[in-house]
Amino acid sequence: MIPLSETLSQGRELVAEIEHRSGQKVADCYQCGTCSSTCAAADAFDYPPHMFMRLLQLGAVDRAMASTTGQLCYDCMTCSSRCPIRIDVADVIETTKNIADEQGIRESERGLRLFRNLFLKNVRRHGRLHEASLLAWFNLKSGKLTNDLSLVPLILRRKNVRIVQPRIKDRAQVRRIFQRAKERPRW
Amino acid sequence: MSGGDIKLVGFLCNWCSYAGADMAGTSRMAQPAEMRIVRLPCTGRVNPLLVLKAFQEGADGVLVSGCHPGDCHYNEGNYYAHRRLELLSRMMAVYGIEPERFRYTWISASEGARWAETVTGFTETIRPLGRLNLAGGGARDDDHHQGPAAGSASPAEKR
Amino acid sequence: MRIGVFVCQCGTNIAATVSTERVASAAMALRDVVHAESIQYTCSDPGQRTVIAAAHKYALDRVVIAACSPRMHETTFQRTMAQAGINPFMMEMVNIREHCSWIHSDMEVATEKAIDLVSMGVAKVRGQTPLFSSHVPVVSEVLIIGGGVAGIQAALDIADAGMPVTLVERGPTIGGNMARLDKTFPTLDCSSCILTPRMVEVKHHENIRLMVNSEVEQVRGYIGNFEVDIRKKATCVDEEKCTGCQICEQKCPSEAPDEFNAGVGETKAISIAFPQAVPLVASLRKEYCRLYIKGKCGICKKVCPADAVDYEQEDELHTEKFGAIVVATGYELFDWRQAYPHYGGGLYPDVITSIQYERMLSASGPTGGHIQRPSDGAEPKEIVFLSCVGSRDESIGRPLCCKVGCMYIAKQAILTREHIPDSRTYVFYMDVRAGGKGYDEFYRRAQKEAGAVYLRGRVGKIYPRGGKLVVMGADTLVGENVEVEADLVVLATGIDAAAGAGSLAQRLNIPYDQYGFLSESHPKLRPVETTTGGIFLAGACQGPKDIPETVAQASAAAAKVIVLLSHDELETSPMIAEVNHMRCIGCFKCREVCPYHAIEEQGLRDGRRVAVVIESLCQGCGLCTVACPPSVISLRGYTDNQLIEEVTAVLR
Amino acid sequence: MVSTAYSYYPGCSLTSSATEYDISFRKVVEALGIQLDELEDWNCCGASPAPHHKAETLGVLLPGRNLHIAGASHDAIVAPCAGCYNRLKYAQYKLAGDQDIREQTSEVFQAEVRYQTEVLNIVQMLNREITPEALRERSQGRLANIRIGAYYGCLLTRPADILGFDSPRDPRKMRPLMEATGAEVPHFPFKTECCGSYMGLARKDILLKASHRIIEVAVSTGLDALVTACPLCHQNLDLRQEQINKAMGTSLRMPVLYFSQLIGLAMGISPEELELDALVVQPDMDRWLKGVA
Ligand SMILES: Cc1cc2nc3c(=O)[nH]c(=O)nc-3n(C[C@H](O)[C@H](O)[C@H](O)COP(=O)(O)OP(=O)(O)OC[C@H]3O[C@@H](n4cnc5c(N)ncnc54)[C@H](O)[C@@H]3O)c2cc1C
Ligand SMILES: Cc1cc2nc3c(=O)[nH]c(=O)nc-3n(C[C@H](O)[C@H](O)[C@H](O)COP(=O)(O)OP(=O)(O)OC[C@H]3O[C@@H](n4cnc5c(N)ncnc54)[C@H](O)[C@@H]3O)c2cc1C
Ligand code: SF4
Ligand code: SF4
Ligand code: SF4
Ligand code: SF4
Ligand code: SF4
Ligand code: SF4
Ligand code: SF4
Ligand code: SF4
Repeated sequence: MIPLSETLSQGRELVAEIEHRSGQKVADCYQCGTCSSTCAAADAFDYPPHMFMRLLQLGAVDRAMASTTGQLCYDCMTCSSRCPIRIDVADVIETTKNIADEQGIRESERGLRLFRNLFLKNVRRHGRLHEASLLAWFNLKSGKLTNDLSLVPLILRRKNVRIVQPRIKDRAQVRRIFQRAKERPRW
Repeated sequence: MSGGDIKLVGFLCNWCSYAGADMAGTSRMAQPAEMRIVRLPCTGRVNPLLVLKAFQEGADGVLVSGCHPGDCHYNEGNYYAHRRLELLSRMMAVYGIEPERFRYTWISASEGARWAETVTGFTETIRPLGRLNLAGGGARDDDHHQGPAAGSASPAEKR
Repeated sequence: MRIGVFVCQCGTNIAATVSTERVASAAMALRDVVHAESIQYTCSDPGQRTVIAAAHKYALDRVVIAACSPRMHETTFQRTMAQAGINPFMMEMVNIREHCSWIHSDMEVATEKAIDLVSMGVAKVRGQTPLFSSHVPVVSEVLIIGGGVAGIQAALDIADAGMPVTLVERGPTIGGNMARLDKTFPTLDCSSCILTPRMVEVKHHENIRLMVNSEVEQVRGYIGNFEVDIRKKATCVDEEKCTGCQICEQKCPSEAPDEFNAGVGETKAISIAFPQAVPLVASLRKEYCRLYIKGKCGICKKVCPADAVDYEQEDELHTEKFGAIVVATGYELFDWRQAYPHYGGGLYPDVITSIQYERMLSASGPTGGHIQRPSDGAEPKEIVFLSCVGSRDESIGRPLCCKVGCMYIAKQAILTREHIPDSRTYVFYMDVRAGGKGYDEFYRRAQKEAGAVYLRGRVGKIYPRGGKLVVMGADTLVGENVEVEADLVVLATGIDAAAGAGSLAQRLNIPYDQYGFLSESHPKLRPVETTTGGIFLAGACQGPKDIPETVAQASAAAAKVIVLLSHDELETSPMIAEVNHMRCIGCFKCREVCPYHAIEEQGLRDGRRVAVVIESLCQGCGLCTVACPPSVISLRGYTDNQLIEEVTAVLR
Repeated sequence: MVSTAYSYYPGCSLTSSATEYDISFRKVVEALGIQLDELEDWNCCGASPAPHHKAETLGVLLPGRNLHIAGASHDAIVAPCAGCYNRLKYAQYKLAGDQDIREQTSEVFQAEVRYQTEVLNIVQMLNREITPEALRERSQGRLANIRIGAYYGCLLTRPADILGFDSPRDPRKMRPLMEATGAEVPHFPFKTECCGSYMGLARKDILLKASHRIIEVAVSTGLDALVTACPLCHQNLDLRQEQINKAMGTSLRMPVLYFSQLIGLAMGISPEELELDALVVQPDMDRWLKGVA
C-alpha cells in the first residue's frame, strides 16, 4: 500500500529535485510502457522503467531510490529513444540513482557496486584501465574466482594485447581530477 | 496604478490576434496589466502614422499583431502590413525611439498561450526602458495635459 | 451628444476583480457621458431591458457596453440598440472580461485598466456616425467539395430542399473512405449496403450535378456570391459514353497501384475503382500507361465497345457562381513508415494498416473477404492489433487521438473471430476510447465474445523470426514485458487531414490547424461554420470523426446552408471603405491593394477620375485607407479620427 | 602548431582486449595514406561505469583531459571505440555549453581548457576519407558472397542531441560504406538494441539474455556476420558467444567484425593483417572470398 496523501507531500521536494536535475517532467509520462518493452534489462529490475516513472508520479521516491532499477540500468537509452513523449527515462533513472548515492542509500546489487568501485580505483591508480587486474580483483573480492576465466585465453589470441597497461605520465593531474570529483561530485 | 508606470498600446486584428487574446482570457492566463488593446479589422488597417501618433501621445511601447502569413482573413492584409511595419521598425531610431519599443508579431486565434507570453515578454522588455522621452516633446508634458481624459484616478494623471 | 455607459458584472466573472461601480462612476466624469451604471448580467433579458429603459430615460444617442469580448456579444447588443431605437452601430463594446478581469488578479490594477478601456470606448463612440446595412442578391447554388459520406449526405439534404448542388470530388468515384470499409461499428451493418444506395441517389438526383476527377482551383467573392474555378482533369475516357463494362481494364497490359484497395493487390492503368463506383466510368492514369510512357499500346481504345476512350481529352476549366460552400474533404491515414522504424518501417509485408485489413475483410475486396498474410497468402491465426500508431505520440509531433481507432479495432477483432473461428487476437492499447451510444458495450463484446486479449501497453519493437513476427510489448497492468509471435500485425494508424487540405483552406481563406484539419468558428456554438461567412464544414475534414458524427455534422451544415439561402438577399456590413471624392487625386494606389477588387475608377462631371468603392464587394479590411497617399479613404467604424481618439484617450 | 593529421585516441580497450580493432584501424588508415598521431599520455575516459557519473564531474574531467591534450596539436580527434567517442562528445558538449564548467575544469587542469577539437567516430572519419564510390572502386565487389548486418548498439547514436551523429531510432550511416564492399546489407532489426553493456562481470545473466537475442536475430535474418564499431559490443557478442550458447542452450554461430576489419577486407588487406584470427567466432574466409583473385 502506498499512502498517497503522505508520499505526495513528502516526496514532492525530491521529485522536484529529480525533475530539475534531469530536465524531465514526471507528469509528462502517460504510462504507455514503451520504455519497458524496449528495455533489455527490465526483467531483472524490481520496477521496470514505466513503473519507476509511476513511483515518482506518486511521490514514492524512497521506493524508487531503493529499487534495483537505478543500479541495474546501464543507461543504454533505448527507452529514451523510443518514448513517445520524448522523456529521457534513462536520465530520470540515473538522476534518481545519483541522489540515492548522495543520500548514502546502499546498493543492494553488491556485484555492481563492487565493479564500479574497482573500476574507478583502477583508473585512479593507473590513469588507464587495467582490464586484467580489474577482472582479477573483481573475482577475488566477489569470491567468484573462476568468473570469466575461460575468456582469458581467447583474449590472449590477440597479438599486441597488453597485459599491463603502461601507466600514464602525468599521474598528478589524474589525482587532481579524482580529488576534485571526490570533493565536488557535481558541478 | 494600473500595473506600473508605462503604458503599452496593442493594435490587434479582429480575426486572429484579438481572438487569441480572448482565448488567453478564457483560459485565465495571467498577464501584466500595462497593455491597452485597440481592435482593428486587419493589421493592414494599421497606418504607420497611427503608431507614431501613439508614441507621440505618450505610449511607451506599441505592439501590432495579426494573423500568420497566409492566414489573413482578407487574404493579403498582413502581407501589406508586414512590408509597412518592417519599414517602420527600421525607422524607429530615426525618430529617437528605441527599436525594442515597437514590435509586430503573428498570433492566431488558437494561440492564447502565445499571446500571453508575447504580452509578458514585451512588457518585460519595456519596463527597464521606462517611459519614453521624445526629444521633440510629445504630449506628455503637463501643459499638454488637458481635458477630463480617463477619470480622476487615471495613472496618467499622476505622472 | 448623450452617451450611456453600462458596466457588466457578469455575475462574479468581472465583478470579482473589477469594481464595476467605480468604473461606472469614473465613466460619469468623461465628456458627453450622461449616464453610467453597473449591471449584473447585461446580456440577460432583464439586463437588456435595463439598457433599453436607460436609453429612453436619458435620451441616449450613443452607448458603451463594458462587458465581455465583442466577438461574443456584439451582435446581441446591436439588436438591443435597435430595440432601443438607437442605430446599432452607435454602440461600442469594451472588453473588460477576457482582456481584463480574467487575466488580472489585483482589483486595484484591474479596475484602473477597466476605466482606461472604458475611456477608450467612449472616445471611439463619440466619433461614430449612424450606419445602415445594404442588401445584395444571393446565388442559390451550392458547392460541395469532397464526395465522402459527409459530402453525399450534405448534397442530398440540400438538394432535397430544392437547391441546386454541385458536388466536386477529386477522385474517380464518390464514396470516400467509407466505401472501403467492410462492416461498421457499433452495429456491424455492412458499409456498402448503407452507402451505395445513397451514392446512386446522388447520381440520379435532379438537383445534383456530380463532377468527379475535379478540383477547386480558385475562389473569389464572398458569402452569397462566390465565384469558383473548377478544373476537371482529363481521364481519357468520355464519361457520357463509357458503360462501365471494364473490358478495357481486363485487356490493359499496364499494372498500376490499387489506391482504392490501399495497395492490397494491383490494378491497371485504365480501371474502375470498384464495382459499385459512382459514376461507373473508367479512368486512365497516364503515369502508368504504356502509351504515355513508351509511346506504344492503344489497346483500350481498340477494345472499347462504346468508343469512349479518347487520348486527346484535355482538362476542362469551369467557372461557376455559388451562394454557399460546404467543405467535406475528409481524411487520410498517416503514413507510419518513416516514423516507426522499430515496427519495421514498412519492410515487413505482414505488418499492415487497418484500412488494408478492412479491404481484406470486405467480401467485395481484392481477397474476396479472406484474411490472408501478404507474405505467403496463408490464413493468419495469431493477429495483433496496435492502437495509436501515429496518434498520441509527441515524439513524432502527433499528440492527437484518432478517435476511431479503438472502436474499429474492436470491430475488426470481432470480425476476425467470425472469419477465422480458431484465431486469436491481441490488442495493445493505452486507453480504450469508446464514448458513444452503444460503444462501450461494443468494445466489451470484442473481449467477451470474440475473446480478444487486451494488453495495456505500447509496443516497443516488432521483428521477424521464423516466418512470424515477434511483437515485444509491455503489459503495464502486471508490470511485465510480454511477447506475441504473430502471423499478422495490424496498425491502427493515425488520421491526417486529406492531402492538400491546408492549401485548399488557403484558397477558401478559412483557418486550419497544424495537421491541416479545418477550423470551425467556435467548437461549441458554431461547430459547422467557419470564420468566413458562407463556408461550412462537414465530416472528418474538421478533425477525426466516425460515421454517425460525420453524418450528423453534414446534415447540420446542410441546414445552415438552407437557412442562409432561403433568403433572396443578404444584409451586408456597412463597416466598409468610403472615398472622399472631393479630395481624391486619382492615383489608384487603393485599387492596387484591394484584395476584393472592390475599387473602380469613375469619371466625375468635372473630368477628374476618382476612385469609388463598390459596396457589395468591399469587406472592410482597411488596406486601402493606409495605401491612399492623401488619406482620403475612411473605413466606417474605424476612421483615422476614431482610432486616434481611442489611443489618445488612454495615453493622456 | 596544428597538424593535418588526426589525433588518435585508442582508449583502454583497443590497447588491451581489443587490439585487433586498433591494428585493423591503423592498417586501413595506412592504406589510405592518412597520418595518425596517437594522443600523447592519454588517460581512460571512464566509459564503462561513468554513465552513472554522466552528470558529474568525472564524466567531464576524464575525457576532458584527452580533449585538452588533443587541442594543442590537432583539429580533429578520432576515437574508434564508441564508448570513448560518446564520452568525448559528452565532455565537449558540457564544456561548450557552460562557462562555469569550463572555468572549474581549467582550474583542475591548471590551464585554459581546450575543448573545441572536432571529435569523430570511426564511421564519420572513414566516410570522410574514403567515399563509398572510392571504396567500391577499390573493393571491386570483393565481398559479394556475403550478407552482413550493421549493428550500432547504443553508444554510437545516443543521446542523439549530444552526439548529433545519426538517428537513434533508425541509424543508417554505416550502410553506404558497407554496401561499397560488395556485400549485401539487409535490414537488421536489432541494430539499435542494447547488448548488455558492462554487466558482464556483475550480472552476466542480464547481459547474456540481451546479447543472445541479438545473435539470434542476426542468425534468423540470414546474416554471415555482424559489424560493430564498439569494443564492448564486440566483447559481449563475440568473446562471450560461447557463454551465451551455454547459458541459453543454443548453438548459434555468428561472426562479429569490427567496422575497420570489414573495410580493410574490402580494400584487399589480408585477413591476417587485420587480425581476423583473433575473433572467437571465425568467419569462413574461403567462402567469403571465393572467386576473388
Ligand atoms: C480503418 C478504419 C475503419 C473505420 N471504421 C469505421 C466504422 O466501423 N464505423 C464508423 O462510424 N466509422 C469508421 N471509420 C471512420 C470513417 O471512415 C469516417 O468517419 C468517414 O469516412 C468520414 O467521412 P468523410 O466524408 O468526412 O471523409 P472521407 O470518407 O475521407 O471522404 C472525403 C472525400 O473527399 C475527397 N477529397 C479530399 N480532398 C479533396 C479535394 N481537395 N477536392 C475534392 N475532393 C476531395 C476524397 O477523395 C474523399 O472522397 C473508420 C475509419 C478507418 C480508418
Ligand atoms: C457535471 C457535468 C459537466 C459537464 N461539463 C461539460 C463541459 O465542460 N463541456 C461540454 O461540452 N459538455 C459538458 N457537459 C455535458 C452538457 O451538459 C450536455 O452536453 C448539454 O447540456 C446537453 O444539452 P441538451 O440541450 O441536449 O440537454 P439538457 O441540457 O438536458 O436540456 C434539456 C431540456 O429539456 C427539458 N425537458 C426535458 N424533458 C422535457 C419534456 N418532456 N418536455 C419539455 N421539456 C423537457 C429539460 O428541462 C431541459 O431544460 C457536462 C455534463 C455534466 C453532467
Ligand atoms: S515510454 Fe515514456 S511515456 Fe511511456 S511509460 Fe515510458 S516514460 Fe512513460
Ligand atoms: S537505459 Fe536503462 S531502463 Fe532504459 S532501456 Fe537501457 S537499461 Fe533499460
Ligand atoms: S454581456 Fe458578456 S460579460 Fe456581461 S453577462 Fe453577458 S457574457 Fe457576461
Ligand atoms: S472505357 Fe469502354 S471498355 Fe472501358 S469501361 Fe468504359 S465502356 Fe467499357
Ligand atoms: S493505352 Fe494500353 S496501357 Fe494505356 S491504359 Fe490503354 S490499354 Fe492500358
Ligand atoms: S482512438 Fe484509440 S487508437 Fe485512436 S488514437 Fe485514440 S486511443 Fe489511440
Ligand atoms: S489612393 Fe486615395 S487618392 Fe488615390 S485613387 Fe485611391 S482614394 Fe483616390
Ligand atoms: S476596405 Fe478598401 S481595400 Fe478593403 S475591401 Fe474595402 S475597398 Fe478593398
